Amino acid sequence: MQLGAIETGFVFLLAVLGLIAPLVLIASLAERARGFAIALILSASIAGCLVAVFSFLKEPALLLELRWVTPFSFSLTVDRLSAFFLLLVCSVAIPVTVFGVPYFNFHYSEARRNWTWAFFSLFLLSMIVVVTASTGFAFLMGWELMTLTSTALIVVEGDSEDRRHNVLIYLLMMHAGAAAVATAFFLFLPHSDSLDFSALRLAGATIPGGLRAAIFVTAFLGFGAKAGLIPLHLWLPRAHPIAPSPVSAMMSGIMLKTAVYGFVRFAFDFLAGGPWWSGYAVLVVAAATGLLGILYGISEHDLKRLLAYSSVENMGIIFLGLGTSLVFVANHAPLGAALALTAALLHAFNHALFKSLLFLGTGALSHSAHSVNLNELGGLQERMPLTGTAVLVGCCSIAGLPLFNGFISEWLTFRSFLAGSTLLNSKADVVLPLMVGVLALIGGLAAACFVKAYGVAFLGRPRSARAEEATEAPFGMRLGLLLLAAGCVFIGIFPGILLRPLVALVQGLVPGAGVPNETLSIARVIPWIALLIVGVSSSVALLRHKKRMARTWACGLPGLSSRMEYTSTVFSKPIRFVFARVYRPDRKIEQQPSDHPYFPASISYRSVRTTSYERALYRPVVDSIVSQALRLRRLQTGNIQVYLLYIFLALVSLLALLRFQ
Amino acid sequence: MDLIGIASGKVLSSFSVFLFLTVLLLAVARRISTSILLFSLQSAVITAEVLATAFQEKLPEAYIVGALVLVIKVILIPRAFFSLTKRLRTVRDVKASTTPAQSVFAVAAIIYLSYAAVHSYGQAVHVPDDALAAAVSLILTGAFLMLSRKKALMQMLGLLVLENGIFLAALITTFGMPLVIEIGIFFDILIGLLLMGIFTFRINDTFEHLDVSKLRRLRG
Amino acid sequence: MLLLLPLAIPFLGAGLLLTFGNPLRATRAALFLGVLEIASVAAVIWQVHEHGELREGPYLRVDGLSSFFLLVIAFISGLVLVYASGYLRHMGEGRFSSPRWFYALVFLFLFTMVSVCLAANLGFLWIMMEATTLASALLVGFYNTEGAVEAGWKYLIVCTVGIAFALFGTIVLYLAAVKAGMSPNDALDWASLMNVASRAGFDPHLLKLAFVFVLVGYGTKIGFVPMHSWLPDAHAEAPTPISALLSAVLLNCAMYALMRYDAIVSRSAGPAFSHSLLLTFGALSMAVAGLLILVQRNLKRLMAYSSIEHMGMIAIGLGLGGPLGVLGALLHTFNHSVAKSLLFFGAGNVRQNAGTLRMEAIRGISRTMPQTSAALILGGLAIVGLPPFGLFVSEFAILSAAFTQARYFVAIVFLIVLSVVFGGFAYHLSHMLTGEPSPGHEHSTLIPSEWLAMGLAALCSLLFGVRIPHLFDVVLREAMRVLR
Amino acid sequence: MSIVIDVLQAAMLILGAPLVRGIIARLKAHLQRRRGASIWRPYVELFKLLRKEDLVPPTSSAVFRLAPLALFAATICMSAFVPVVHASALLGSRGDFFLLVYLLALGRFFLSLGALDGGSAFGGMGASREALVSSLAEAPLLLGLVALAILASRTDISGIVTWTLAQNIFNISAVHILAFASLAMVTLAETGRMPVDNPTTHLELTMIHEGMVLEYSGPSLGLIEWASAIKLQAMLALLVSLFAPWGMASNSTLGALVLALLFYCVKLGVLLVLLSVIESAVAKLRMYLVPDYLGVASAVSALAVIFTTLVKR
Repeated sequence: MQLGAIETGFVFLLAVLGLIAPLVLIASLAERARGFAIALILSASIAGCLVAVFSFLKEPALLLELRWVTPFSFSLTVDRLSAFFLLLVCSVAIPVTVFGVPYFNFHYSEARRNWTWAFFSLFLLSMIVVVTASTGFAFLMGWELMTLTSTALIVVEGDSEDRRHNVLIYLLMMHAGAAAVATAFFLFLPHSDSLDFSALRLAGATIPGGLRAAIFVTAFLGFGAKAGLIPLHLWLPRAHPIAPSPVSAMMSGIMLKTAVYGFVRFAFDFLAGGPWWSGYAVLVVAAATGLLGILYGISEHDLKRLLAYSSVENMGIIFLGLGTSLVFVANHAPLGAALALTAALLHAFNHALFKSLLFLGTGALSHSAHSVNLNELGGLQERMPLTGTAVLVGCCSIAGLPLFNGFISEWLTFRSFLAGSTLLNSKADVVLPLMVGVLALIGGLAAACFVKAYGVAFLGRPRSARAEEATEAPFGMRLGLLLLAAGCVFIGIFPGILLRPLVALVQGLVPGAGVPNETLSIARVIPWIALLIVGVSSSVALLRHKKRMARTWACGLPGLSSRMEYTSTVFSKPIRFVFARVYRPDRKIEQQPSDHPYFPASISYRSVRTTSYERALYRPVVDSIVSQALRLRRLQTGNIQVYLLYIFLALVSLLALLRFQ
Repeated sequence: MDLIGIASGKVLSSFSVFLFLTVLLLAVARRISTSILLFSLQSAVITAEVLATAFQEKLPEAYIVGALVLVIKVILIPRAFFSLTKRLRTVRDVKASTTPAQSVFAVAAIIYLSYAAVHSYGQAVHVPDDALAAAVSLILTGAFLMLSRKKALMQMLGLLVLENGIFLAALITTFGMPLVIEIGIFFDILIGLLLMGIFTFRINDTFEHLDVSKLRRLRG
Repeated sequence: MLLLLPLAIPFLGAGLLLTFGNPLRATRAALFLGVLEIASVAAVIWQVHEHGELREGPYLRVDGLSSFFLLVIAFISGLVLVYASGYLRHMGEGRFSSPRWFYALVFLFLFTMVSVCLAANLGFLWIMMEATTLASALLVGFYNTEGAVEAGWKYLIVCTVGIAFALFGTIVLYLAAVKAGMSPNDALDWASLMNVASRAGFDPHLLKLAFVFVLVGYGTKIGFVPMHSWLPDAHAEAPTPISALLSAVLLNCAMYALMRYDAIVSRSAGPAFSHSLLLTFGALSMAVAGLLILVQRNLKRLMAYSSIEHMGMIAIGLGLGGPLGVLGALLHTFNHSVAKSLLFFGAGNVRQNAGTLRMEAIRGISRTMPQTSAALILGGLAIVGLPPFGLFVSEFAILSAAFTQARYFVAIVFLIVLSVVFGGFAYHLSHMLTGEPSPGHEHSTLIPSEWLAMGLAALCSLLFGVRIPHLFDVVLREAMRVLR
Repeated sequence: MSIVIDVLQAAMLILGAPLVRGIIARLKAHLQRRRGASIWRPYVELFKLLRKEDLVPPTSSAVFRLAPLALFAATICMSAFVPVVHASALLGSRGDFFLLVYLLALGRFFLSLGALDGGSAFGGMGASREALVSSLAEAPLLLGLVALAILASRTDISGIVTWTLAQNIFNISAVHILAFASLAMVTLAETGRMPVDNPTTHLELTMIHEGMVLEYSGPSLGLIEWASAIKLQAMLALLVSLFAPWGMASNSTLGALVLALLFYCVKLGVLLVLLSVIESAVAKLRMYLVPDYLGVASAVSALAVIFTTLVKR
């Protein structure tokens, strides 16, 4: 295993994250040692980015063989797809680490900080192992370690009763998902001798239809559970909000993308498209995920739950792209497939950037305003200008507005739907264009949701004393936020820099695909539009400069108070009213009567969303299993004669079986 | 000399009838002492069987095994049982969970079943049917006794009847295992009984009764 | 001559230990004897590695498979002795329940288990298996409480009945061998049976009958589901070191015996019959034990049911056969033993500190007993088969074997039960670890012997998840060659 | 040469916008038997506002002053896409209609933020209603344009216009009619005209667009009014060029351009008359009927997309 420059970088990355950083952290007590370990983690992430970029260009993919160590073959390869996701993981890890240093210093005690950073580096390592694994054993090991380390990071935060319930749901769903992924891997075995990705690729071609469908379904279920697609999204709005903000940024930003990586690796690399109906299945689930995700997100007023639901929505959009690409592959239209896959992967990268930016923003809010409940914030743009601007960039990107990176990938997804109309010989030419409507609705609702999120949190009057005295976040936090915001804007205006390598990567995955010209046209026109908008707005800004302060007109009342402002619950009221069927709200209005005949002492209004997946889907399953177990427990009666009866019955039944066989 | 030959031939052909008799009597026995006596009678019949086959098949080892069976199962174990029942001072009743009529019906069914089971294997092993049937019925009756009798001592007795059945089956089909193995098995049975005795004393001290079906604290 | 050493040391040691009145000297003597025993077993394994097979008279023989199980017994009993030396400081001075009686019985129990692995003759194997039951019966009932006596009685009666059927199975096999023309005194010798099996015309019907009886017999000792009822009571009521020995070592010896018979039957009458039976019982045990884990109230009963479930997995591994299946089964035996002993040690500490094993009453142990809860977490993660630990590797092997042979039903049951058990363990452990510690528990840390035992077990489980040591790998390969 | 024409086209759209609004006001006045103000009044109003000073609430942040700029810039950029007299617009051939729609969304996004920053209840009310209306309006708008794009198998607006130019006037397919209907309904909702929102109202509870701009004054208000006028004309010009482009100049000779301008004015006049008739005849929809209105628009546009498959094959 000759160690070229890239290999040494990669080994350095693994060694630091896996061994050196955790050991130094757990063993060390001094502040200096922890600083050194964090610097190591940061340098490892930077090394990761460099390894990703260089190995993207190097033709023979980098291969790190650990077969001689582990009982089963364990090797890591950084081919083009892995390099892209490795870049995603490491490039988001840098700002999150930078943000994490001040955040954890303020929030955690000495010992807890050590443990958090140790698990943080192991969490990062597990994700890198997942995206660069090139054997089934390595992938599954990384996959389960990812869940374990993220749970450890959540549990280090604290252990109240409902946190335990949420962590339990998270663990159970992740384990069930991992079992599905393992099944998907193992189903290859009848046709391939080992679980190395190369063997799986070969086997993928010769697998008969039935098994191919089974592999696709289990892979889709397994990775769908990790991605948070609708029926399996239950854990996402429960696990992300209770994790510390940098960790939920990592979980939402990167961990969800490992599910996309896994699905792409299975659907495109191994199965080369999967059964013919695979695209439609993915489209249906993705559309439901996108729509319901954002609709649940709009009604939330805890910022972290809102962001968690918006992650569900964005995963819906990514899988819309993947579904379209699968439809194209099924209809043998490689160009369209390349376009849709590029859109999906780019949206994965964009979502990693702006979602971690928004979660870090929430971290900054919880640090300085000590609350993430939208109804208690307000007027923070004045008090935290830099954080505010960064979060504004994040909100614009996630709403998919031009000049920001969200728009580029949504635009490409729109164009891939439109390209679907050229598939004349299948139903796709109607289904795909109609998907434009679905994605437009999702985009519109997302814009409304994040107008509310940013507007209520940062603009207008502070709604609580805590928001009143909020001060700007420390430098480390602001640096992290600005790095990500810069990333969002840069990709938004110069998408070519990411689109060219992405198209090269996609041509590897979709055989026979040329360069979709949409990727070139957008890369040409967007800079001009950016120039035009910035030019016009700056020139007009120069023309008007006279400004005078004047109190807002309050219809003659003495003065406006923050209670007169629109809170987040009210802001989403029209949309909640229109989509009432999705929420089935149960509304409670209580009035405290007072001595005055006309004016009650106080009126409180409470509207709770009653559609709960846990009650409708998961509770019955768990209850039936537990009732079976209780029935079985009654068999253990405690009476020795019954035990002996069991043995004799077993013996007699076996003898009878033998007799009549 | 052929007198012994004739006697051994007689024993070989007719011992299964005696065994069936003891099995039926065991089913109806009400008191522990009668059950113990029946067990020793049963063991005596088996000793005779062992000695007869030893004589017929000219196997010197079988004589030692026969002596062992005689000493342990006919004399030693019943005496130990009687001293145990005396020392434990418990009600001498067998505390059966099935009425005598039901027990007899069950044993009859067992005998029929053993004949049916043996029929298919009998010719594969070309051994007289009723001998093997007697062994199998002993096994099944031992099992039935353990299932239906609630007394700890009776469970031990059921176990011994079961082991008698297995020993007899081994004897009939293969004229006995190598000597060391037979001795080892007897040694194990003896120690097993010793331990069961210890446990019965402990049950008696802790629970003041020997009713096994009441031991139901460990559930779920 | 070398083969007699591993037998003589525990046997004579047991007698010797009885003379040590003072508990401290008894512990030190026991540890010394333990070291001697491990050294002798290591010597035997080294010899087997040199010469492939060791024979001592008609009744003692060691080949690759038995040396593997000897390794497991030596390692785990070493851990248990180290843990017991610290654990016994709480033991009172009863007539039978004093440290010297405890150590004597433990070494007697060890003697019986080692002799099971050394048995060449299947009859001798049965005798020693019955002896293990007898030796451990007193240990199960050691505390002389109501529960212990009841558990002891049930253990003794149910296992003896089970073993009696195994005797009948051995006799039928002996009959089949004699009918096939083998001489009486090597009709039960495993080695000669094996090399005769493929050629001679054993009557397949008799062999199947023998295997059925043996499966029910030794299955009772292993704890396959219909015959498992004694296991939770015995393992929960016994003192912790003993339940560790029972769960982690005794079950393996019974599995070892079953492996011997499975080898003979599958070589002569073809693997279809015996393997399908193993698969059925394995899957049944996993499913029922997996479900029961969800609703357990007592911590050690939870561990006992998890042992039944893992024995089911090993049976499935054996039932699948082939290089991967057997590798998975053997590796699983070792990994399970290590992880289960770690869990039992943790449970023992919890019992000492919390005074009870009812899981509702145990809360907040992560605050009162940080090291023990760390051990429980590591053990819990290992036992549910999560990656960094050895059990993940062996389950990976078994699942690969299952899928390679396209046995989808067994594989799906395997995976579903894994998830259900993971849910059960996560629920129970999280319940115990979190929450407010109830008033009675005071803060407690581990004493050096517990540190050594638990640390070693955790480290070993982690090590086997990443890299199987070369020495162990060699023994494992030889064991697999024997079974093929 | 074509660049000059495109810039002129854009300038015409931008500068002509207040005139369109003035004409509509004048037409409505006549319909209601009033004399109405002169059609040039919006210009006067605009210059007045641009000269005044900007009143800013103390509690608002920089976003309050940034919002009108962003809205104005986005609308200017949007107007560069729409061909008026000549098929190719400034950015018409390079960008496509998705870009156009999302530029509108950019402007709206910042206007809503500006409204929230005002700190009064009406800003919030206007923003939340705008959020509902615009999120529901985007789908039919895009679907209608997609239907046309599928027919023309081109996505850039100039491409669609040149394709429609090539068709003769009489083989209007069902898709065109459905697409026109849905786009017209969405234009009314998008530009805040009568059935969805009353542009001339002062009753806080009913207004959407007006509610958002209550806090603004001086140049900011001027920019916002101008931007909404430009948006109105651009949308109308889009309707005209996409569905009735005949008469547009094929070559860039002066005569053809003047003739095309004449045709455009006539077509626009027809639309303006239609618009003022609607605004005078129809009452404003109740707030929670707007989603049904937009639901009809989306259904119609979805039908248009489905019919494209029949037409194409």
